[in-house]
Amino acid sequence: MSPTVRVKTLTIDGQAVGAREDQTIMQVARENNIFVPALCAIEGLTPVGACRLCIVEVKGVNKLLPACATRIEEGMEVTTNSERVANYRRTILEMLFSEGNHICSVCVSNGHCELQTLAKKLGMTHVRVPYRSTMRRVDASHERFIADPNRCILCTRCVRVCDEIEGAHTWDVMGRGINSRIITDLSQPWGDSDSCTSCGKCVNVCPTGALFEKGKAVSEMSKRQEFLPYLTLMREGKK
Amino acid sequence: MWTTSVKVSPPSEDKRWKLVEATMRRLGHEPSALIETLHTTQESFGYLDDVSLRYVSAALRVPLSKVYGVATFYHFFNLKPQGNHNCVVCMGTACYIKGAANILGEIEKTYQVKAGGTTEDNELSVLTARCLGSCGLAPAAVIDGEVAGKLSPEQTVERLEKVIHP
Amino acid sequence: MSTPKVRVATIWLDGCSGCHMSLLDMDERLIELADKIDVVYTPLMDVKQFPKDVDVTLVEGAVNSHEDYERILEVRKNTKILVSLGDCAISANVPSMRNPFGVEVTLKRAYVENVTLNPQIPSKEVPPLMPLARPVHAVVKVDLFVQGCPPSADTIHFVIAELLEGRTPDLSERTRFGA
Amino acid sequence: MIAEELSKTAAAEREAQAQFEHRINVCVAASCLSSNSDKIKSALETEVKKKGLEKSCQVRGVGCMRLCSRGPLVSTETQGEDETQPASVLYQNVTPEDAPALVESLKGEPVKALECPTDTPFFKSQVTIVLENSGKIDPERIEEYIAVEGYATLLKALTTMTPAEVIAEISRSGLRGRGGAGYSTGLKWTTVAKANGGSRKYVICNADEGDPGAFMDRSVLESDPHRILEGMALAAYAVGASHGYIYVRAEYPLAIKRLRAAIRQAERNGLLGTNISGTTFSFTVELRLGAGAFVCGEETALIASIEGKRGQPRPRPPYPAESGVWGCPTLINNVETFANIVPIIREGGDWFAGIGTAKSKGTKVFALTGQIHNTGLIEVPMGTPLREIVYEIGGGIPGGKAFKAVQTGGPSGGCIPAQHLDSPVDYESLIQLGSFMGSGGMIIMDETSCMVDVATYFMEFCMSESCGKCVPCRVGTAHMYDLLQKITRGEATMADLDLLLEVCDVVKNTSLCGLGMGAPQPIFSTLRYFRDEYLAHIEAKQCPAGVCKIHEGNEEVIA
Repeated sequence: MSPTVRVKTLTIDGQAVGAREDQTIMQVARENNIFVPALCAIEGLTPVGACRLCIVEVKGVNKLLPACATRIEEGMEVTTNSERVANYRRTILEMLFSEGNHICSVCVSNGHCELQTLAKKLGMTHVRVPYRSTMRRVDASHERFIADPNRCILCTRCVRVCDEIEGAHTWDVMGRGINSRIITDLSQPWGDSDSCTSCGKCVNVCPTGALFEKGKAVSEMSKRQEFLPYLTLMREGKK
Repeated sequence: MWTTSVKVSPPSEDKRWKLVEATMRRLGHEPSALIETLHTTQESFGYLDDVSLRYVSAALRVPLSKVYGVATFYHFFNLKPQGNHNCVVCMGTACYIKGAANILGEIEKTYQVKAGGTTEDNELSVLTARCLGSCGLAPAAVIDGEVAGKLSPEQTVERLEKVIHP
Repeated sequence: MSTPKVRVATIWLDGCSGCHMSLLDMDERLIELADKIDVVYTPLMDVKQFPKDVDVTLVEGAVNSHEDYERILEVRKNTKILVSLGDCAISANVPSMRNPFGVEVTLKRAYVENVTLNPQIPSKEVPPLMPLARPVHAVVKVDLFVQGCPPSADTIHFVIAELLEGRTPDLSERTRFGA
Repeated sequence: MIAEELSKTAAAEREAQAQFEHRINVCVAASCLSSNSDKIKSALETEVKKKGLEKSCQVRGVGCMRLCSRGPLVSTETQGEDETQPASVLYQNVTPEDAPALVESLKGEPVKALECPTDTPFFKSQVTIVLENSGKIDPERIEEYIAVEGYATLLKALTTMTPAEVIAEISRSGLRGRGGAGYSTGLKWTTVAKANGGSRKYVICNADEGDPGAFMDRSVLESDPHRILEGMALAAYAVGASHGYIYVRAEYPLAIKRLRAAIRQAERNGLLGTNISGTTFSFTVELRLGAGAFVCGEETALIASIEGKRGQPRPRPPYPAESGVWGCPTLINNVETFANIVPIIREGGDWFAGIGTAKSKGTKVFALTGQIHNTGLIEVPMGTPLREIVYEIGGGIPGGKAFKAVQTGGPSGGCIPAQHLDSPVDYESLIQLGSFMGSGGMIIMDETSCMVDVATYFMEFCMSESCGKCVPCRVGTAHMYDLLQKITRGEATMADLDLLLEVCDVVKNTSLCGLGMGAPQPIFSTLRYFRDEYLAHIEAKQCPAGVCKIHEGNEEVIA
């Protein structure tokens, strides 16, 4: 931290908190044990504000702001859990469930999945919008890992960790809109990728069972994400 | 740290690569030149194949997946060769409310091809445009580069027949 | 005379019967419940016609075939509180895994490609499939959703007990998809 | 080029033009060009040569003459004291075969059969500021632009005004962004001017006009490209930028060609480049081609695209004014906004503020299309009632059909029904009516349009243009489209309509950028004014306009 960074005060859900001026609402909320849901944001990677689950209300601002990508300001009054926002978050989760083919009961990540956990935590009991039932091919060409795009929620954590931490940029997103999907290199089988270092970081930051290790059966795939904060500090030359 | 400036050679002797190289040179071989380079490549070769994408990726030092992501994000870029003839149906609002959907439907039915695709015999590529700016001629289509206006579905197919089976 | 018992039914659409097994796992608690409820229809007993004026129906399974579809319409008509029991009823779960492939491919895989003896797609007795396997609430209105694959016996017991008390069970801490 | 040289060039060009007794102007903007106006031009040139009139009659291409539905348009101008000749005659629906008759008419009576009256409301009710040179000058020759005082305003500002004075004039004018939401241009410039960008700031012209049914920016670029360059240079001087980009759609090849030529000409004449007019001000402009992504009209997506990336927006703040292209402070305005800059600096902010309404100043260019007699480009003062635009300027609905709605604001806009035709066209009024100014598409619909079908059309657009980054827009637009299709097929229930509205609410309030936030707008506005049409599809299983193909559904939710 540079010595010129100043401290600002704000309230989150009525609680007065102090924070460094360069922090985001999400960082400050988490430091103060205030839960803000998120699927694309993860400590150590650049926030993109894509999943919209971390939207919060800020007094005096008429649109909802993503906590992951919004810097705090002096005197900000943040509400993280209004009824309105809770309803929006549930519908967004329903959209995610409807977009892919998420069959928790047969998933390697059952019980360790961030999407599943949030659905429970935010009270999403069922999906009201029609399931889209799209056909997506599983890629099992890599010697150690499998990519099942049916379970991908396009959070782009894999893309960012591969680019920002590993420096390989094997992953990216192709297409756009409802036809977007994650790819390796020129949309070729993962196992044929020249750039992939098989480091496995993408697998471990993936919030669902979209990327997993070979040989894992239902419920066996839990992810290890502890490495990320340390590597981030290394990258920034702070360790 | 230093960056080496190893020159990446074009994939073949084809003279059209000179045009692609010129665009990259004009923009200093910066990664940001990607879209402009893809434009020149498509203009020169008609579409973007894996060979071109790999070359552009290497020459501009942009990761392969990023090149592919960009090439598939923008609908202007084709990753497949186009048919011998093409028909662009304008789907701008003015054309739409004057029946552009019926024109497209008739073409799709007659030639068994979906918008964005090419017929099996490679004779016709059917495309849609957001607006040709020929709203005064609505509904309009461009057949092999010639704008045709105030079309009916039947007339459109007639015109296409004249081009495909002269 | 005691107060009339609550009329409860269970039906089994396209599911693995796991939810019904879980129901039976309530063991001796079933006996206690028998004082308060009348089980008027269930695949576990021999009743042909779904009765009228059912208070609570627990549905296991997705709406997959035309028969499922006709049955759930009938059930809804005659039920006050309709409960989607388990992930198949709620999300179409495993039965929905055939959706991306379409009916034809699915039947071919099941009855032709994976069969060595007299492979053929049945035209009688097996109810025809609908284009998509769907959750129950995509077809009729559902009043309560009990997640789980299957929901545990405790969860099911809790649901019934709460309903008997006239309360809407709060399941947020008790179960989830895939539980 | 310094001011003195500029006036010399202007005088020389005017003198050269005065040598010709007659001028024949052929519209070579996109719409007329697509009806072969280039062939008309060469036919006229051949005819003039054949008659040996090269010395007295000039044939030239000019920009858009606005009444596109009567195109190709040709005008003749005659100088001199001959009172029997009208000074200028406009001809409509001209073909190359008409060339001999037109050339012949220069010496006698106008060709009655082709004459297009110009004393009609279409021309008389318009006020041209943005389009003042459109259809009057050859867009491919900088000399013609200079002859109508082009670049004189820039040189005057560089030598007699401070950057702060330029911004003050823009602020005083009350000009608001013409690309959509109508943010104050003066305020935007002030923010960029104040931003601490070291030595690097950028000015970007957003020419990624993508609304289906809108072609105003295209016409301006094709008809008067130097106007945009001069406006950008004034902006760059005002905010302290030295580099500019024009982000233009690759689908506009003619506009690109003319912009490229204009930049080259301006550079050659020292009107762009280093030390313009001998001052310390330097400004270069580069073109960047869009590649068919509507979302790139959004500022942060446009910046990503200029940087060679997928055109996906990012959360704001920080706004481009603080951190834009390459992380530098960046001013982004659209084509029409830049086209207003020169007249404001030339005539003064107060003059501009005298036109329009209290909150919406100046004029607005619209692309008037659809079921209307006079299709084309119109420029009217802000506050002009819709009725005047539809029935006087537009000439009403053809075929004795009844007016149903006017659509403005593109895919984020709405449909305004007959009962609101007396509303003035300005930013606030349109929003109040559930629509949006947008970039200026104005599509007239009659009784043959089904409003549910129209909403479905726009939703298909939003779905396929969604960048896919944020969940509500990526998935929500697909669900909205599916639900609308279900309605148009006659398979929906009232529960589907409720679900549709709920999805709309989430997409509007939680999407990352304006594309998603605005996507439900066509549904909201058509439901507000044409709810009966939705109900007819859902309950009676009928499409009142007879557009939708109703399938008898046999499955219903029993709720």
